[in-house]
Amino acid sequence: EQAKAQDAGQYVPGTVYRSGPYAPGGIPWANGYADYFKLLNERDGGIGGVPIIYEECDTAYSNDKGVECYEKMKNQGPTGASVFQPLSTGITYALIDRVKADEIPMITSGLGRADASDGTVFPWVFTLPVTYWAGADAIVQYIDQQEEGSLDGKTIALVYHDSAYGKEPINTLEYLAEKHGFKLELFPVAHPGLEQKATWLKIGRQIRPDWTIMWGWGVMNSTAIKEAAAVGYPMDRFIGNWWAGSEVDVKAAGGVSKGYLSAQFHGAGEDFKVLDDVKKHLVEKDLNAGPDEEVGDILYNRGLISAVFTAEGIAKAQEKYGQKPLTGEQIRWGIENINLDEARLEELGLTGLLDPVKLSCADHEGGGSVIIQQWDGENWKPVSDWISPARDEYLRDMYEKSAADYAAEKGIEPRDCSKES
Amino acid sequence: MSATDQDTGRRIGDTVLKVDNISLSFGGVRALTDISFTVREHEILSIIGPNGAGKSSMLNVINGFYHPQEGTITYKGQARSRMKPHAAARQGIARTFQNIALFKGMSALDNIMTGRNTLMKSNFISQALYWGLGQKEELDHRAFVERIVDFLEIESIRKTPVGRLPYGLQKRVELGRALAAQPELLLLDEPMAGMNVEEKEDMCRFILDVNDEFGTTIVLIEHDMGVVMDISDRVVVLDYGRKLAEDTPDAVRANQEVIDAYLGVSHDDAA
Amino acid sequence: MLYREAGQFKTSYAKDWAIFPIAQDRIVVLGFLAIAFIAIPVLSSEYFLATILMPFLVMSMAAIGLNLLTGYAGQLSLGTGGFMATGAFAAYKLSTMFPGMPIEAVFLLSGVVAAFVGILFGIPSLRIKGFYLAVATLAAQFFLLWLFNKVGWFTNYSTSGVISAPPRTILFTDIYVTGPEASVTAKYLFALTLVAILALAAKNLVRSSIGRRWMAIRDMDIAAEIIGIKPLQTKLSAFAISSFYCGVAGAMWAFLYTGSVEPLAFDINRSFQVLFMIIIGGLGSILGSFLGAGFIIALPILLTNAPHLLGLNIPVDVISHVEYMIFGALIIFFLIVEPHGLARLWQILKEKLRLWPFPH
Amino acid sequence: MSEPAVKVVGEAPEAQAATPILSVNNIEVIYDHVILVLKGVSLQLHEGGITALLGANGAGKTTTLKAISNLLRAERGEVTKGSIEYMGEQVDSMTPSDLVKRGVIQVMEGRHCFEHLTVEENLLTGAYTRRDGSAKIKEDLERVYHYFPRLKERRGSQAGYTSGGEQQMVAIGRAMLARPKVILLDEPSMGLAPQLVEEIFEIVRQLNEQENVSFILAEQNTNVALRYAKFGYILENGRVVMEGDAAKLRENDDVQEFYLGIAGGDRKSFRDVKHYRRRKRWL
Amino acid sequence: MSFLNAFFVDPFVQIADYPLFFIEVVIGGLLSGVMYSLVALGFVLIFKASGVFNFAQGAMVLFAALSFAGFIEMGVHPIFAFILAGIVMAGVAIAIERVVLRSLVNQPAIILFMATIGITYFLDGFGQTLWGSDVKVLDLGIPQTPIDVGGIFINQFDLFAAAVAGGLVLVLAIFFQKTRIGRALRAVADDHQAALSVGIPLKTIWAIVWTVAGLVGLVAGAMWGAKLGVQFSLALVALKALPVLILGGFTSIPGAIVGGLIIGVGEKVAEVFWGGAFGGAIEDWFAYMLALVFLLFRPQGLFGEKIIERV
Ligand SMILES: Nc1ncnc2c1ncn2[C@@H]1O[C@H](COP(=O)(O)OP(=O)(O)OP(=O)(O)O)[C@@H](O)[C@H]1O
Ligand SMILES: Nc1ncnc2c1ncn2[C@@H]1O[C@H](COP(=O)(O)OP(=O)(O)OP(=O)(O)O)[C@@H](O)[C@H]1O
Ligand SMILES: CC(C)C[C@H](N)C(=O)O
Ligand SMILES: [Mg+2]
Ligand SMILES: [Mg+2]
Repeated sequence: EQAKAQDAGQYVPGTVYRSGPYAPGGIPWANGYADYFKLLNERDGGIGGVPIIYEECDTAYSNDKGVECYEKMKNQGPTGASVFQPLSTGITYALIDRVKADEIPMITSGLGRADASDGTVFPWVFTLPVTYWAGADAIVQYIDQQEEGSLDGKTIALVYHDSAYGKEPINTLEYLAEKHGFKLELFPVAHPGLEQKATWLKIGRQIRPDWTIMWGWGVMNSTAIKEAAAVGYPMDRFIGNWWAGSEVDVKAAGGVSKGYLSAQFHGAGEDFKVLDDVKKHLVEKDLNAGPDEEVGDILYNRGLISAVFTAEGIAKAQEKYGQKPLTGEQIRWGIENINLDEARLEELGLTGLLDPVKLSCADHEGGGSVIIQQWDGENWKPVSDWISPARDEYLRDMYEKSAADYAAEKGIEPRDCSKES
Repeated sequence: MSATDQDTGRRIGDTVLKVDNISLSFGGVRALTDISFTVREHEILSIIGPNGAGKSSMLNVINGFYHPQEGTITYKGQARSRMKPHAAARQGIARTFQNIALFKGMSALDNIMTGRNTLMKSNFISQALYWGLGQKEELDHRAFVERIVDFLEIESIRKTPVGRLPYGLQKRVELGRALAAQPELLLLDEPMAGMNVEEKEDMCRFILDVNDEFGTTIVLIEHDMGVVMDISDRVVVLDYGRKLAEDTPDAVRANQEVIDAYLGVSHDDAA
Repeated sequence: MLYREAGQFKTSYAKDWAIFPIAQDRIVVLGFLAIAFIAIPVLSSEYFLATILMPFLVMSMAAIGLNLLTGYAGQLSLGTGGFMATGAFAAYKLSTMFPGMPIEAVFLLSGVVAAFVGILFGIPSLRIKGFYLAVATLAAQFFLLWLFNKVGWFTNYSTSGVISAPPRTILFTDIYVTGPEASVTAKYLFALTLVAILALAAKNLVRSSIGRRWMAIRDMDIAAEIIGIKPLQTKLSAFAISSFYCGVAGAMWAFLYTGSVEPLAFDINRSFQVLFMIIIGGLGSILGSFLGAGFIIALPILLTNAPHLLGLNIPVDVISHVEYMIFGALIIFFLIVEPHGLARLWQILKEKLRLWPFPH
Repeated sequence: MSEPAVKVVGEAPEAQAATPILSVNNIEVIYDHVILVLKGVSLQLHEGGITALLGANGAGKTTTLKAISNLLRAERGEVTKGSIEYMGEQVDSMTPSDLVKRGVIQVMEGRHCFEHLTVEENLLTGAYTRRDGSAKIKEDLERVYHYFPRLKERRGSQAGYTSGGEQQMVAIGRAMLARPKVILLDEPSMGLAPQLVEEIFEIVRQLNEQENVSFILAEQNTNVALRYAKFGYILENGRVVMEGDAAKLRENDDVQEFYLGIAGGDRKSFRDVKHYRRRKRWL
Repeated sequence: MSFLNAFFVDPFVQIADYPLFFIEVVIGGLLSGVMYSLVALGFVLIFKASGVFNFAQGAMVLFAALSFAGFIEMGVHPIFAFILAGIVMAGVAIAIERVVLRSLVNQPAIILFMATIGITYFLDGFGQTLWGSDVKVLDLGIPQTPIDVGGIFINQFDLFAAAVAGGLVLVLAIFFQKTRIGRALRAVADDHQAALSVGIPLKTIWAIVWTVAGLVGLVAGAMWGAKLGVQFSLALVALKALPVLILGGFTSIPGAIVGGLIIGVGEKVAEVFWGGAFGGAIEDWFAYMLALVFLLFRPQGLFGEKIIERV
């Protein structure tokens, strides 16, 4: 690593998992994440002329390995690690204190703790473009549309990975159940989720909820889909969140998964400009990290988008601090001022792949939106427009309240955003 | 020659242990049928009999490891039909085993120290700190155990893991462990099996010494007639769970039934 | 330096039964302590402290705990993770319910809580033995984890079920040892002190009567009972004390190492990990617990970084797969070389050293 | 290491007829890489011979036998010097099972029955390497029962629950079922009732005479051993200190003193042996 | 109060109200139980035959499945792929005997157990290095859809699995009936050294047993793989087999089946009807608690060999 330390460049750590029980989901994400930085280096020679030094460390989706990777990489490169994106809510929790102490920003795109969207309490954590809470809200909005606006008396089941991750949406859903008057049934699934027969017998044969939402990951997803089919539960009323809606999940489950729905915060497929570039600059030169046909897969795209956020943060920061390797502290400012509007998305070739996002000192989520897609046996097809979660209505309040509690427990003095430049 | 006319200070007192109509069976196997005999204070009583006669089982009954279906054991005046082995130990009954039952993972010394566990009272805190009573106790008992070590002439192998010791020495260590408890009643199950004459002589010496120095009562199972006849005061003969005889060595030796059932003809030169 | 006890006469049993009867050993140990307490904090990098030494210390503590139970008392247990979790959550509850309570007390008390839980799950050991018991202790493992995961009370009703250490200082000082403000060095030294003291205590236990009772039960429970050792008491005391250590280890994990945990951190793999440590390190050996922890914790990290250090550029997945293979191979290798663990290897080395230069 | 001068009583084994079926040449055995146990042991067994291996506890008898039957490895012991030949072949190249096939079987010290198997199953395991059909095996089984009627009574019960002596019988019977040429008997008399001891040695004699089975007996019961053996070796901590005709050995004074417990012709009582030592230590 | 109600009243009320559903749950339990048994069988084989608690069974299941699926991906016809995978497993078994067991003869059970853990790591790594960590879809052409038997849904796939397991047990039973081998196996389990001394060739015996265990693993892997897709997580099914194992007894082949069924039904019924009272996801610990309860009455498991206590 000494060698690397010399040549100037922006060091970007990749805490990914290509091994362990969750590797099947971790790998495509990691490939997308890696490819985007390679693309930047190949196509534009880095960001603002500063080449990107991208290095991976395998966390195997385990918290302590994650911490170890973090500690190992945080001081690498000329200016230290620029941004961490631990692909795990568990690791996120383990790092929250540390990134604060080490002054390194952490992006948790579509994962992590939702209340971290409150930038006043969590200056170093970013949840763009959507949190699990927002996701849950969007899914219910979709269901509400399908039910012509009357969820009253309906039953919605939540099947969730019984961990920090899976529990995230619960309080939101409870709130909404209250509000819409539907009945919420909870079904925790113990890690790793190989065995769900009981759960699905109950759902499919006894409770027969009108809709079922899933917060799953890894083998749990395909198992759930199979068992759902085995008890004859209708796929088109079964909605997974974005970690339970990738090709791996539906393919592993086989034919029965036709009609299965899932919520995404980005588009699927490969007809996006940025992916053309990937093909042109990487695939054709055989520089891409994974198999060629993977480009355009849900998780690949998500990895790539997550990389976009990192890159965009760095680019923004360069506008203020100059085109050189930057410190985490400076990049934090950059991310906080990300503004991916239509124009910028166009510029980056992301149109259609991602909905606009704009962050601020207080809002670290940036108002991304969610789209529901359906598996038709070959591909994911959008079945809704971009749904924007009801943040102003209540989510922000929930964030701030929860964040305030956290601040109290930790003795954190929330910063005053009016004073921030 | 029998032991009653011995010149040592040893007095054969009255009954310490009384075995009444003990019957024990395992599923089909009748190990003991209606056995009765008594053990007197300070005496050396031998139990002999063919293999599978029920000798070891008898000892197991006495120290509460086997629970007889019928009969009672009266030890120091109080009768019982069943008790927990560790309770028996606390009442002063110690024993050695036919198939050596040492604690293989520990040194000879530690094995013998375990023999004193019933006498050690300090709590685990003071042991953890190795301070106060904990330490004192350790050292006192160590001192006592050293006497046994020295008595059994096993100084040289104090610290050797018993697993590595040859059979004969293991037997000796086991005796040491039993002695460490300063028992009133000592049950020995074939202590001399697998020893050569010289070693047997030593072992006899130890047993006799224990018996007349500490006045320990001894119940001995042994197949070497030479030994049995020489050192025991009385002999009980079992045969397939039944009692054939209970008498002095000489009488037993003379008893035709016993000869047929057990001794065979050539026992004299067998010793 | 030659390794001989020649010329060192033990004039009293007290001396003979000192932990390290041979002078050379004493020196070595003191040397180690000096390094651990002074040299390392000064010299070593934050990464080394935070990600190798901390888990090493924590797991050593757990390993000692399990070694008392399995290595000394012969009760195979796979509930370690559960007992660690108990310690962790107890520590969290204690320190949040009684903010005034000094952190030292929090650690010890959480150990005590774990001890009681340990006793509870130790009861079956009376009837159940060997691998059956091992798998039975898994009941503890799974139940406890489920409990902490389910019952909001343990996490003060945090939605995520993740607990994180409140900032606390050492008694009579304002040095933070937990929470974000705590410096790695402070944490390290604190952990080291805990481990050093408790390791010593463990050593004392196993070489005095209670330890001998455990080993007796381990080596031959029937004979043990017949010579007057009460199985119930002995086994439960083993479970209690062992769980105490595991509990403290758990608290250390949550408060000193990761700083925040969800129950998953103590899942069954943790239990197995600790078991590996004591087997590789040496059953029935306190030293072995450390060696084992070192082997199981440090080795994988070393393996992961090896290619990096060698300047090779191997994709991470290959690395971690190969790491698995090498790790497994090494375990087997060491078992074949010395089934009784690294500690025994060390012993044999010493014996050879004693005989040196003669072969036998 | 220097071979200690072996005191030979009677003619040396070489002088005996034929070439040895089994010969151990100056072997050295080490346990756990450090514990040196055999320091150059040599002995021969002749076709149809019965050789007694005598010696105090820890002398190395068991170790010697295990070295021959190749069971040492399982105890982390190894032959570091010397060689062992069975019918001209190096033993160390064979597995124990090869040896059994070739006719060398050991009856281990301390019985080692398969406690979960019934007595009969235990016996049958002895026939594992045989290929001469179940009929023959059945025959031999009956033969064993004929020798040990007690076993027939207990045939159905798990070996783990049989008495010490019964287990000893099982161990010996098990070996007999392998129809071996050479049996290595480790302390066969241990824990057996006197008349049974005699019986067992009678069996040894019969097997030896009728079926020409050769034996090495590691024995503590020197008296009996020497009565049945034809030749004897005496081991003292890892070395052969004396060897010669059984008959001659029995005459030998030291042997009488230390191994037969006979002083000045007649047996001294166990009660008053070494009284002086007792006095000495208890004053 | 509400808890007591949810615990003592509701479940029974439900069962009474929807007997059909209850039956359905029981059947579901039986079927998943069989799947556990498939894995447990491998454990039993090896334990019975060598007294080794083979922690690597899970890894072997994974490795076998990976090879199987891998060969298929290479375009080999499933039948041949299966045979090839079988050969691979035999190779693994022999390698294990050569490298590991042979050198650890006569060592305490716990040491051999640890060795199998080493094997586990190695196989996990090796398998993924060879075949990669992504999910391999394994389609045995067995319909996944349920069939409706008088209002009760039964998953055809599970039925098929059950049939396979049944057949397997039969085959194994016969294999062990060949008394000479069977007896030798049990002898080895009791006392390695004694087994050696009577001429039982440990090496061959072990090679055989591990091969068979490997094949059982292959079958289990194929079934589970077809169910979940072949991926690392397959190795974790071993955890589901453990309670089955203790409950049935480490040494009993029928025990593995019966244990599986009991655990299966037990945990499903508990989860479905009592899960609510506890807030769900009680399956895992319930399985172990159930096994524990059985052990308290039979410390050697339902069908295990009696533990002999003698002095
Ligand atoms: N726990 C047990 N279960 C079943 N049978 C038993 C048990 N213990 C002893 N037996 C049987 O009871 C009989 C007597 O056994 P015991 O060990 O007392 O004989 P012994 O007199 O000691 O013989 P030996 O001199 O050979 O030791 C034997 O037939 C034995 O098989
Ligand atoms: N597995 C082992 N590991 C270490 N040392 C051993 C081992 N087995 C035996 N020894 C040592 O080897 C020496 C000889 O043992 P061996 O058992 O051969 O003696 P022996 O003549 O058979 O004694 P006995 O008559 O008591 O059986 C003993 O001193 C013993 O300590
Ligand atoms: C991060 C994603 C891979 C989903 C994962 N289960 C989590 O922790 O949120
Ligand atoms: Mg007996
Ligand atoms: Mg011997």
